Amino acid sequence: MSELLWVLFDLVLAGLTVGLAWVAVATRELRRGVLLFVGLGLLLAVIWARLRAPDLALAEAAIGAGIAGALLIAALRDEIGVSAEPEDGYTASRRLVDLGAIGLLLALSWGLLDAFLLSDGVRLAEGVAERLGESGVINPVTAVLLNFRAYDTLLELAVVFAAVLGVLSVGPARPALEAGSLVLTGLVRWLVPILVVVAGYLLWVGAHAPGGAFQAGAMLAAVAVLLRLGGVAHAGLPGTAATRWLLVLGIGVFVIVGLSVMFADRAFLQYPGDIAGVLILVIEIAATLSIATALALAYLGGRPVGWEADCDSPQHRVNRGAADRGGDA
Amino acid sequence: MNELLILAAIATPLLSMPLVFFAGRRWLPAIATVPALLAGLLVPEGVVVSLPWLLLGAYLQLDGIAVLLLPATAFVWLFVAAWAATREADRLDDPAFRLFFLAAMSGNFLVILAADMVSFYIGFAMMGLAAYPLLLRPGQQARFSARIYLAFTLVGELALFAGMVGLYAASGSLLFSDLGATPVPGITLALLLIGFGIKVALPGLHFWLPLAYGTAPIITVAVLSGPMMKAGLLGWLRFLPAEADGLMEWGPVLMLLGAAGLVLGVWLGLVQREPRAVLAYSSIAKMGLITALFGGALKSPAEAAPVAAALVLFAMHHLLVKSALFLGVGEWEKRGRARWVMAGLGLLALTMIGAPLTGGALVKQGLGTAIAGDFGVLSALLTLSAIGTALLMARFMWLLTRKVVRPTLTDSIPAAAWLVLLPVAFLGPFTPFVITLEVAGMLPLGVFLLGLAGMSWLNARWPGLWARGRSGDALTALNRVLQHARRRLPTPQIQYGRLQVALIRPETLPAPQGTLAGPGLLWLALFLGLLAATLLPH
Amino acid sequence: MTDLLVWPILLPLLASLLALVFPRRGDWIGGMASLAVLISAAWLVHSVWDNGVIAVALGGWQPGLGIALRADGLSSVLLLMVAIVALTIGIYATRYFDNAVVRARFWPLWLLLLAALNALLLSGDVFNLYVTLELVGLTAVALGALGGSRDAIVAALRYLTIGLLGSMAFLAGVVVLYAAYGTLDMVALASVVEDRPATWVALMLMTLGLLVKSALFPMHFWLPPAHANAPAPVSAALSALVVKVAFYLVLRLWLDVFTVALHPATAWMLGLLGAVAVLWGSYRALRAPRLKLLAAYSTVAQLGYLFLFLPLLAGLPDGPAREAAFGAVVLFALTHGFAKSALFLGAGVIQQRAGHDRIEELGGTARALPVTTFVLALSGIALIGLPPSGTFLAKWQLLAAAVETGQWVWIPVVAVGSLLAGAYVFRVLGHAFAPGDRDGSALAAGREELPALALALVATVVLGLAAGGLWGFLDFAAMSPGGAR
Amino acid sequence: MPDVLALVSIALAIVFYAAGSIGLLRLPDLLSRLHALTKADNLGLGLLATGVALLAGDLVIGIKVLLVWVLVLAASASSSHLIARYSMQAGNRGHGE
Repeated sequence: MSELLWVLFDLVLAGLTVGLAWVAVATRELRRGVLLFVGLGLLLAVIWARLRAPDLALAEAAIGAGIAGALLIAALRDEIGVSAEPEDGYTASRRLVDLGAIGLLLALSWGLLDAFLLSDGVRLAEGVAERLGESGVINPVTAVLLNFRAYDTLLELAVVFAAVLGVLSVGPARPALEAGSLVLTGLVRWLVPILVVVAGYLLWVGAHAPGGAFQAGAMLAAVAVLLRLGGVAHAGLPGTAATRWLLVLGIGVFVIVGLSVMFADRAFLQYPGDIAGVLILVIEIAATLSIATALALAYLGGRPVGWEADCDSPQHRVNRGAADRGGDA
Repeated sequence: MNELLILAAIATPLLSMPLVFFAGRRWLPAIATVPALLAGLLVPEGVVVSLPWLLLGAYLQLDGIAVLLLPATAFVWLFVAAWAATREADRLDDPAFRLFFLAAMSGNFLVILAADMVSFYIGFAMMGLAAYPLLLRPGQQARFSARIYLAFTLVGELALFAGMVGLYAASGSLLFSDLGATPVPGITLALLLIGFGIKVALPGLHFWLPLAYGTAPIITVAVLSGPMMKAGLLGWLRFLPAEADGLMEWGPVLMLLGAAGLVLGVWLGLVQREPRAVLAYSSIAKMGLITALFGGALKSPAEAAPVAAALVLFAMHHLLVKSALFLGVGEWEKRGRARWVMAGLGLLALTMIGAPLTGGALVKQGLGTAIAGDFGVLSALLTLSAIGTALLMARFMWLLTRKVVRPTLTDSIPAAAWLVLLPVAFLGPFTPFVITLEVAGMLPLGVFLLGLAGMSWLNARWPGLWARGRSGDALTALNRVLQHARRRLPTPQIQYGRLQVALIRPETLPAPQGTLAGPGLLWLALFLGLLAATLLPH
Repeated sequence: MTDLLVWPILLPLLASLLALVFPRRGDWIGGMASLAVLISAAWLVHSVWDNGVIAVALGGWQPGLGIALRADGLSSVLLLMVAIVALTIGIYATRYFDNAVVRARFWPLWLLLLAALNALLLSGDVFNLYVTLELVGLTAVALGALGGSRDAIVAALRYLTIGLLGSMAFLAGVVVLYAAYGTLDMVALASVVEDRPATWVALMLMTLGLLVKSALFPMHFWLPPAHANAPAPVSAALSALVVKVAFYLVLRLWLDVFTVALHPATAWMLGLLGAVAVLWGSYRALRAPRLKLLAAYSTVAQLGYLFLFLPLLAGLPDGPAREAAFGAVVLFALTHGFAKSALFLGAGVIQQRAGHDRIEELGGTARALPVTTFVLALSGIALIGLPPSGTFLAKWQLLAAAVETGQWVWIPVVAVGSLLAGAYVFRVLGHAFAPGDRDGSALAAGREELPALALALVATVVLGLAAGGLWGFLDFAAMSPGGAR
Repeated sequence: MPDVLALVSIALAIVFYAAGSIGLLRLPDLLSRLHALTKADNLGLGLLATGVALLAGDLVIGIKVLLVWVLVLAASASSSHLIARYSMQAGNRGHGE
């Protein structure tokens, strides 16, 4: 009976997700689309939870719905005079894209169906369970992310780094908001310490339960978003030099740890069994800080004030104004 | 040592290319020819250089043909370069010009020395393409001529490349020495015919020639009409050994084309008003004769060897004379009808028509002996060519005396270079033929003199008759068509703007352009096609 | 010993971090790192030459559970190409970006791109490939937007969107593969893949994603604006390297991993698209009003040639002929990498000196910038496929393979494409040699012109003359797990 | 016994949620809709939290759920306030406009 109920629930969930995704894409008003997208993120988090992947659910809720939503809304605010009117031929092209998407979906389903028919069920999970004891952590997800496939995570950190470098190179940050109302600043003042504690908890708990650097980083970034909304121009970021260090900390510590084990005649990232847990924690702390900084900078939408003050020799300083407006050679 | 000298012949111009960027290296091209000249004069016949590691394997050989052509070619390059080196107004002071001059020179030597197809092709391509910047000069007309030259050259090189691949596929070897054994597919032959036919300006493929010769700097024309043009003949000799199967039926085709070139060249040459243009059509006529004779050799393989030998001598003579003639025209353009210039040009015209006691007479005699067998048609062609050339040269000399040119130069150093080249060209290939005074040799001389007299008489009788002659032939029409086509051809404006409408946001686009139907359908088709393709076999 | 695989990835990655933290030392950090990458790449090629395929299991976990890095002949040769091109472009960039602030933005991204390219070339795991593809795509987009103009940013956004579409398709393919075979390691996959729907769909999705990334016609439309509007050093890298690694993946997947599922019809279809790309790209290059746009369209055409090899490789039986064709495609890719970067750097020099790169107004360039004009001519030779460039040899093998397999269709395509290439190259040269009012010294700027010259010389002279060894190297160091080689 | 209490509490929560949702859809203007919504958020979630805590039967979990409720209370009250304020500044005076 309850089995059937769950199936029903799953079906509703799946239908809602597809429908919401469709509507989010199909809506002609961008603001609507963004809000629907945030809703979709929350729905996806529920799905991950249903699939017993709480780590992913957390990450999806924090990053996919939370930070991404904030970024989209912030971007939307910058777009002045966005026209929501459909243009001629828009419908026809839309229909074609729809057709393509449906085609891809069908092909994908066919492939997956065949894959499940073929598969003997042996997956990475068995291997992970077998070797979990050697990884230094108990949470299998963290074991995969920070040990078995740590190299992937390193490159993903690099992806975040690349994205923030892109943000930093395109233009200066948005102007700060004026200070918020009393209620808002009060709420911010009240929430920020709690969020910092939660971030720390998520980071710490990652070793044996759902949580980890990405979720914690997103939580810290949420602090920055809140501060910024509350009228704090620098969004809690330290000075530019310190921010630069924070940005590179995650990858830097990761690589340095990975390389230093090589002096003990091991492969890159092959942690010694007895201190693996400590090393993973060190990497995760650094990564959390970097991710949070990167996301906060992305929310600022560009270079913070004074970012490039120390970049150039004095004779070039005069040009900086021009460079900040985006012009260069 | 010999091998090194052969390598140096090609490498010296190549390696001196970076040096052109330093100021004051106007003598560099002249000096760069020296190793080639030495190789041509000192290295005995038959020396082979093997570089199997280079590209697909490079082989150089100084065979019977190269031993004759290399020194003559190097000699011409040397004196053309020397002639231009001291002349302020000529373009050797431009580093880029010197650069491509050296490239063309190196390519020319490589063509002569190459013993495998790829090396030959490299030389051929280097030579042909490097000539393009050499043809460029300020002015719309010169740009147009150069572009036409380039178009023809590119087509020719491509045809040659494809033909080469075909030959390679048929014979499995890149060496010329292995080519005789295998039958050549028809399509390959046709490609080679086009490839080299453009270089020797067969009728229909000749459009580039009068244009280029009319507008290019004189030193470019001197090397283009002399040594570089002979690469076409060399190509035929190398790629189509007469003993190969399946070539016999192509003999008549070549003979016919050659004869047509001969007639066309003489006919159109006679109505030209510019001395350069007359020389240009005379080149077409001469190469027509060469083509016809080569066709004759293909038709009867048994007697091909002496014909080929005589052809090489003929080519050697022609390359010397034609270059010297053009340099002489250069002198004439700068100095007007100075007496010694006219005398020198007259001597060159005499050797060109094969007047007695000249090198021209020698090679003609050699050709006559070589085709003495059953080449009835060819003998007739040879006579026709002799008469035609005589008339053309008469026209050329007459134009030189009639046209008024204001002298702009009085220096004499470059003239010295020409004056050294002149006797060599006049006496021709210095072969051990006995110089005999044949009655037959008097015929062209008579025609030449008669032609001069006749032209003077006609001009006196109907003034302005010759003024109606045109410069160029179908080219003027072609030019018009091209200009028209250029205006009419729309630049395609297919934009994929709408894809971002769906992908990003419509607002970021400057303006609506086109529709998504195109790319969308393509994407869909691509997708379905890939899927279908994966499904097909199962 | 196997550790040397990580250096080409980690060195530029660390240098990228340092360049962000010490923005004023960017030139120095970038130069040293590029040099170090070059040394490590050369060392890697040397080791592969000695030992054949090199692999390392990262973290000590066997592939399947962990991730493996692998280098064989193909990837190490491309790695060396990337290192050389990156070093020369880096030297050029120190001069091109005359504003220290912009240079401070350039270096971290540039070094990150270098790390990403190397990571992609060395990766032995399909999911990791996806991550590297994303990294390459993101850094390339950010670099492309560095110019800051509206056009550049619009083009970069378009590039980003289409790139994401491509990597999503690739990821979907990876998902299907993992669902079907339970492993992500390429060698392991090669031994277990079967010829069945899951494989077809995965192959199709991944290929589709890579086609977008490698800008094969008709998915090329994003390339010309993105490559033409980026700063010259970035355009050079985008055209020479970034597009190339996507093609490398196509080659790797089809010839090494999915060999069993590779059917001639699929290869033919890609070949046909390549043929259209050759003709269309060359034609558009001929009509392009600007030099950099011409170079970008020429990239579309040259990538088309690479795809022409696929049906030939699929059609050739194992043996020397197939090895020759395989070597030829690699040689083609290498030559194009060097030649196209040289062309873009040359175009950059002209653009900065003249203030524009409109082809019609290039008159006088030959006199003012003889070395750069020479660079244009040299890289043009390689683009047309004239000897002694590497492209010449590659086209020779292409035609020979077409004759051998009886696929005559490709011969006129190559012929017409080469003719068009000749036409567009000489169109530029014709205008460059036209008289103009500018005059200059022989070598206008050593640090700008010499890198371009070096690249052009490698493409046209070195690769052509010394290509013989390449075939032997590729043959010896082939990975050949499920592959036929 | 706690189960029954929990069920009752959750059932009540559903009632509040339903009322809130209907109010959101049916009420005429922004301020009254906010009014309906806050009821659902505050009381509905509070009852739901009580029910869940009772079902879990664990003090630590109960405290965590309580914390969640308190946070949501603060957040929803503040955001409702902000929305209303913004709407007032934009010229909306409420009541049937």
